[in-house]
Amino acid sequence: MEHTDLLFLWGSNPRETHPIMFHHMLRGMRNGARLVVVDPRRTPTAQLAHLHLPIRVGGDIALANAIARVIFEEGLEHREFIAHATEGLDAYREAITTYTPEFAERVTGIEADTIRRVARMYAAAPRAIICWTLGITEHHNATDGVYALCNLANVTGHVGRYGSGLDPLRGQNNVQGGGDMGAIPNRLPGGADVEDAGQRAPFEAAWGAALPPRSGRHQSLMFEGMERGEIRAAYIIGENPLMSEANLHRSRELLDGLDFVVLQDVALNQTAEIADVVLPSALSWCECDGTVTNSERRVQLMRKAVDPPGEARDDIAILQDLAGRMGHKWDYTGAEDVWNEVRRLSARHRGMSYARLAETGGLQWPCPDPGHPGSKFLHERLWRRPIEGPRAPLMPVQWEPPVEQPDDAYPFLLTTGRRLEFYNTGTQSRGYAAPRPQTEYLCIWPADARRLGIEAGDLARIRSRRGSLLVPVRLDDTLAPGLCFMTLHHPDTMPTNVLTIDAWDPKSGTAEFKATAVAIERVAARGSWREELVGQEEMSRAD
Amino acid sequence: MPEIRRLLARAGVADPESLEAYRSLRGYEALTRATERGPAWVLSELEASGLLGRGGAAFPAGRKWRAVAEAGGRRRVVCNADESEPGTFKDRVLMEEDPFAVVEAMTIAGLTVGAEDGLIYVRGEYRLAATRLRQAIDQAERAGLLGADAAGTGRAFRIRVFRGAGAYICGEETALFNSVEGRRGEPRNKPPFPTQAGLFGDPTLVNNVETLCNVPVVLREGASGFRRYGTERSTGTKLWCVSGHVERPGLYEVPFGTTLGELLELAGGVWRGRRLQAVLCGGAAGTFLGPDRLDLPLTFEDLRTAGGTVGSGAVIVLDETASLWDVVLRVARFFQEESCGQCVPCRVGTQRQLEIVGRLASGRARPEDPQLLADIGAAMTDASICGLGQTAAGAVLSALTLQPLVPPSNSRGKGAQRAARGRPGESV
Amino acid sequence: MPIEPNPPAPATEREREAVDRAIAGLGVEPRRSDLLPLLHALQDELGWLPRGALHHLADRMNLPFPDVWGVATFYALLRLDPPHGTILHVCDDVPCRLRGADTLVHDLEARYGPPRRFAGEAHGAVRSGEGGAASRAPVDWETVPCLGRCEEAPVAVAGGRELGRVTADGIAAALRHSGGDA
Amino acid sequence: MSIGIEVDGRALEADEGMTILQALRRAGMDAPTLCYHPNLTPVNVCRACVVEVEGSRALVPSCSRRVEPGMRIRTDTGRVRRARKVVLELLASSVDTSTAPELAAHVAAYQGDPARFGSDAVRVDEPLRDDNDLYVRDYAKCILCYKCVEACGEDAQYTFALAVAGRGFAARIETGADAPLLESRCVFCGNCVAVCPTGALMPLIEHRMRQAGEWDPSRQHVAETICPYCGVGCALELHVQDNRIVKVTSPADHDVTRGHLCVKGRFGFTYVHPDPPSR
Repeated sequence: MEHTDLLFLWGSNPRETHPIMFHHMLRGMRNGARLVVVDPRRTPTAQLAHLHLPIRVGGDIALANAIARVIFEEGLEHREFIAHATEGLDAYREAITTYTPEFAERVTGIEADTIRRVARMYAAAPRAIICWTLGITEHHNATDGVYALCNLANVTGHVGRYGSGLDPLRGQNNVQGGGDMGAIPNRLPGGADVEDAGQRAPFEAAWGAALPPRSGRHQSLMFEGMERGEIRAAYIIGENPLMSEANLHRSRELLDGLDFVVLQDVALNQTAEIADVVLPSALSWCECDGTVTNSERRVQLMRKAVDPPGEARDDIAILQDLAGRMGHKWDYTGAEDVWNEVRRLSARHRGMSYARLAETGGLQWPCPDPGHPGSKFLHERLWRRPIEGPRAPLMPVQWEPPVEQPDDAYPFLLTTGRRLEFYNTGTQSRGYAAPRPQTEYLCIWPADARRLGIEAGDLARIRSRRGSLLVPVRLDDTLAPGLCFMTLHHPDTMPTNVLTIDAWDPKSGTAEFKATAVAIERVAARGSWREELVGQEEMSRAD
Repeated sequence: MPEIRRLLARAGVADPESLEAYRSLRGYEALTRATERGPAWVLSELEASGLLGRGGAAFPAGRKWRAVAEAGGRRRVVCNADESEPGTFKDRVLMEEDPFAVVEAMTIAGLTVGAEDGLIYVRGEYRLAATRLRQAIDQAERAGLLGADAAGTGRAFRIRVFRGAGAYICGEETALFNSVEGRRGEPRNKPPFPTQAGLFGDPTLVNNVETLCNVPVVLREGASGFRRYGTERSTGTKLWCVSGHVERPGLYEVPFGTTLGELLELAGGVWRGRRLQAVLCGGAAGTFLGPDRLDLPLTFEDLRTAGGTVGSGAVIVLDETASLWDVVLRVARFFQEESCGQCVPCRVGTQRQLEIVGRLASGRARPEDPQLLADIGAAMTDASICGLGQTAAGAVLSALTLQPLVPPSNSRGKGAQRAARGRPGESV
Repeated sequence: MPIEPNPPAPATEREREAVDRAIAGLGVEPRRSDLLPLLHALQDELGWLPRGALHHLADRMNLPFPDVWGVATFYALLRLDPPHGTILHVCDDVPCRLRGADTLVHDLEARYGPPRRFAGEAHGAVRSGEGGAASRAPVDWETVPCLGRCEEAPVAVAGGRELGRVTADGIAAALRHSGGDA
Repeated sequence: MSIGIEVDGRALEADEGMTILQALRRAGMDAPTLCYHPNLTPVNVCRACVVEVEGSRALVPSCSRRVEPGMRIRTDTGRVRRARKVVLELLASSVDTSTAPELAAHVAAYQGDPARFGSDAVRVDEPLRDDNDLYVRDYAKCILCYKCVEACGEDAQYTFALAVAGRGFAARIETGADAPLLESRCVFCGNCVAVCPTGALMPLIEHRMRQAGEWDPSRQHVAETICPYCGVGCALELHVQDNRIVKVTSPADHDVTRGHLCVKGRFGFTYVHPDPPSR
């Protein structure tokens, strides 16, 4: 980040959501890097950008494909890298032919000449990094969006070299680590493929058990499974799905309908209300030992600082006891013991002893042996001659609009995101004296508000095809006409997800939180309504 | 030694708002010669002239010009007209009475060092000077002496006037840069020096008004002609601003080497037939000289040897009835008020110095006070970022070496205490 | 309902226009180096620098308000509260003192109350008259460092007019001339 | 590239681009610093670290001056000692140093006597600004080292909520027109608090505990862990007293944070100890 020439942030607002990562970007800018931000909102990040592309929600693939088309049209592609390290060029070029900058302008609202300019900036930069966050991944075609960005890096050779690359900024302190440890449906710890018998074998040997040979379900598929009655029970650890899933009414119905729900969490969140059993767990970051892995694949130690309250226990201890009740004698002596098993089974983690992690302040995988310094970046292999391993595929992807588009009945588009002071459904951030009030509000474009006769501080009703909320209004000129914004941070008073759509990406399972068609109307003038009115409103389903 | 009106040749004689009047009195001769003979000639004449900067630091002008001329990239020329040293008014007179001379000298500077942008930073209080300069610039532009093709050289040079807003510190060149750049007028660290990285980070030639006004003289008279006046190391003439207890306060131009006594005679001597108590030479940043110094030749070298400084050319005369410590107190208050507050020795040192001088002036001195002043003075002189802090103790410490003719007394206590207070609303 | 941020001192229409006009006068997008000239222009038009105008100026220049404020409080000639009468600057620096400025200041205090002090010196950040008399007096006066006219000491600037070899009576006359009812 | 310099008569090797201070510290020598911070651009305003450099008229700040080949430096002359001592005395005579152990230690090391300027020496007289729920500003303790301005501005946050206003002895750190923090641009990252060397900026919890006489570093231990919020992986130091987290900092030498945090990382921990103490 600090030694690059172009920072290309796509659907990402790190100044609010990853502030310390943004420090590194700022340092890069001080060192001369340009900042280009693609975001429908003029976010605090976009306000510092050299160039802000206020894209229409969901136009990302069209924009990326158009940029690629300009790159080829003007001969700016990295021919040598493409020939050496990628495959699928012809199909890809074929797929992007219709994405003229003018077409993309109609889709994205960004001027064709600006698209050309960005294409030239990106292709010409000696080093360039694309970062993305939920602006890409919370769409029904999230994976295609990611492919579209990867394609840009691959046709320009901006990958596999120091100061260049692709970086999904992780939203939680252990999203990366959870995946690395096998907490995704198709992987085992260290990235081993569940469906590959050869890769499965060492795990089966170590654990003395046969492992299911098929990928499991991701969360969206689980809910589908509940809908079809295939899933009758849920064991939920450290999640608040009742509030965090899109289309809250549906998720509540499905979770409510289960035979048995266990919640293991540090707090009595909203999901606890429908759980049959709640197992209080200790806070992993200050009441237990353990590791997390951050966005840059850095494995870091967390250490116990205080004793957990009451009956709260370390997750490891809870799970181990549970295994014992099920007749399995697990005898891990603690987090380090578990970690050493990870090191035995995962080559990329093998060199990371607790002692080294403590001494270095964290190591980035792959780190295959105790002398290895860790890896600052990936995919260097693509530049080796001959290339090591498979080529990088260029993936033809097509733009599709978000599932819901504004129409006469629901003329606005609601997009959701985070605010600096708060975090997700508020389990952690609810309790502190945040400088902004712990309440949710609806941000809308000032001219839209005027047209609706709404002023700042008025109470409005916001409705989607799935639910309705009464919410105070704030005017926000960082939005765009027709666009409004809310967060999920205060679900106890404002369950925003009653509105959102549960359309989801078949490849990743992530729902389209970024685009919900809504209707807005004024309910009461500033000062004339009471706090108790705010929140969810029972409504007869509109359709 | 008589008055020599070389820098003041046109002051009070020619219409300062008329380019024609300026030209009729040898105006723009120097620029013509400079454009005919080229930058190399200008630089060598300037170096041969031995002209030293008149802003206080006495740096060789030719060396500064050459450093900027040889620097790469975009270069700038700045005229430091933020004259704010107490007792100093020479630059104001030059700008008000002979503004074209400043413009001509700037133009020569720009064309010689290869700058396209000139800026005159005029003290905020000097409204008339700023107006006259703007008029002169306008006329010079219309006459083709400034602009895209300055003086027919095919090279661009423009000048703009920038008004200060009441801060002595902005006479410090790097503080001046910050002020122009829209920041607080806090000095920068040196190095880098302005000739390397000055205004907007570009190599910048900064000269005081009087220094610049000497340049046309050097080029008109030639280096040797210029050196006709002055001493070997202090060449040319000097403007002295004589004020205080003399019969005829005013601006006097004399050759370097004129003695202090001769200068005072030119100003009619100590007024009302009184005896001389002391002279504050060089302004608030200068030093006190006692009546035993009347034979001192006023040159850079002699003043330095005597522990003094040419400074800004201010000569403030105190007769036998003046309260020396009242004057010192005002000097101490001046520095306390004008410290930018950036570095500790100056920010706190000027405050403590004021408090202690306040005690001395009101007859409440404590035995340790002289030592405290010496310690604070040493810390300010050695450890301050810029010239303000480095000179803020000079006058005070030199006053300690004099024998005041009027003893400090409590009768002045009230005024002195008020003057020493420094800030309103203090809880002490 | 506390969700609206407290708006900073809003600019009046007149202040807003003054800022916009000053910026338009530049003929180009303002840069940081235009800050001091713009502050001068604003003060020339408004007589002082109201908070709202500074906020609006900061917004128009895309500068953080604290930076603009930091600059405005640095310079003695910039005023951060409204003058309550004709502005009078009296030099009490060394050359003028030697020529009677101390007596002059004493006389003026008797007539107009104590002088006010420059904002940069005051911890309270705002220039303030020290006594009730000062806030009621038709003359808003302060002592200032050397004005660079020492050959005519003592000197003062009353309502923009420079006065040399001045007395309290002379100042009163000049103030009457410039509209100050002294 | 290596550069030869001489310090107190001793030949030293320094790297090109290094400051004198860095060269000194690498050689096991030191100079007192207050405004210097390894992760901020040196502003060299406290002048406590000055040294003598041959050829320089005035003393030079070692924290910002870069080494040059053949540079001859003296760190222990009478001039250097006197300047440092007086500078430290001046500072200590002007502010409340009760929560500034670094400054107090330097003053003691130089046998400084801040009281010698007299009991009438004016001190910075500012009321405590206790205007929000996260941190207090006690400018009577402020030595104007500019670190908070730098951390808030170009050296880390780019928030620019703070600047210096006024000048001279009355210069002060300000939000602009002395606006309360909640009306300022502040985003409450507390990075200013983290770099403040005198406790002029202090988390509210620590301030309240000190007021109540409950703050007791001897009963505290520090546990290093990782922030529980976003995926950046910020290193945290949890300061724990009586089984409660009482303060969060981040190590200045950690690659990820360089000592900086955001509002959640620095202040968003109180849910760990909800009052009453049951979840």
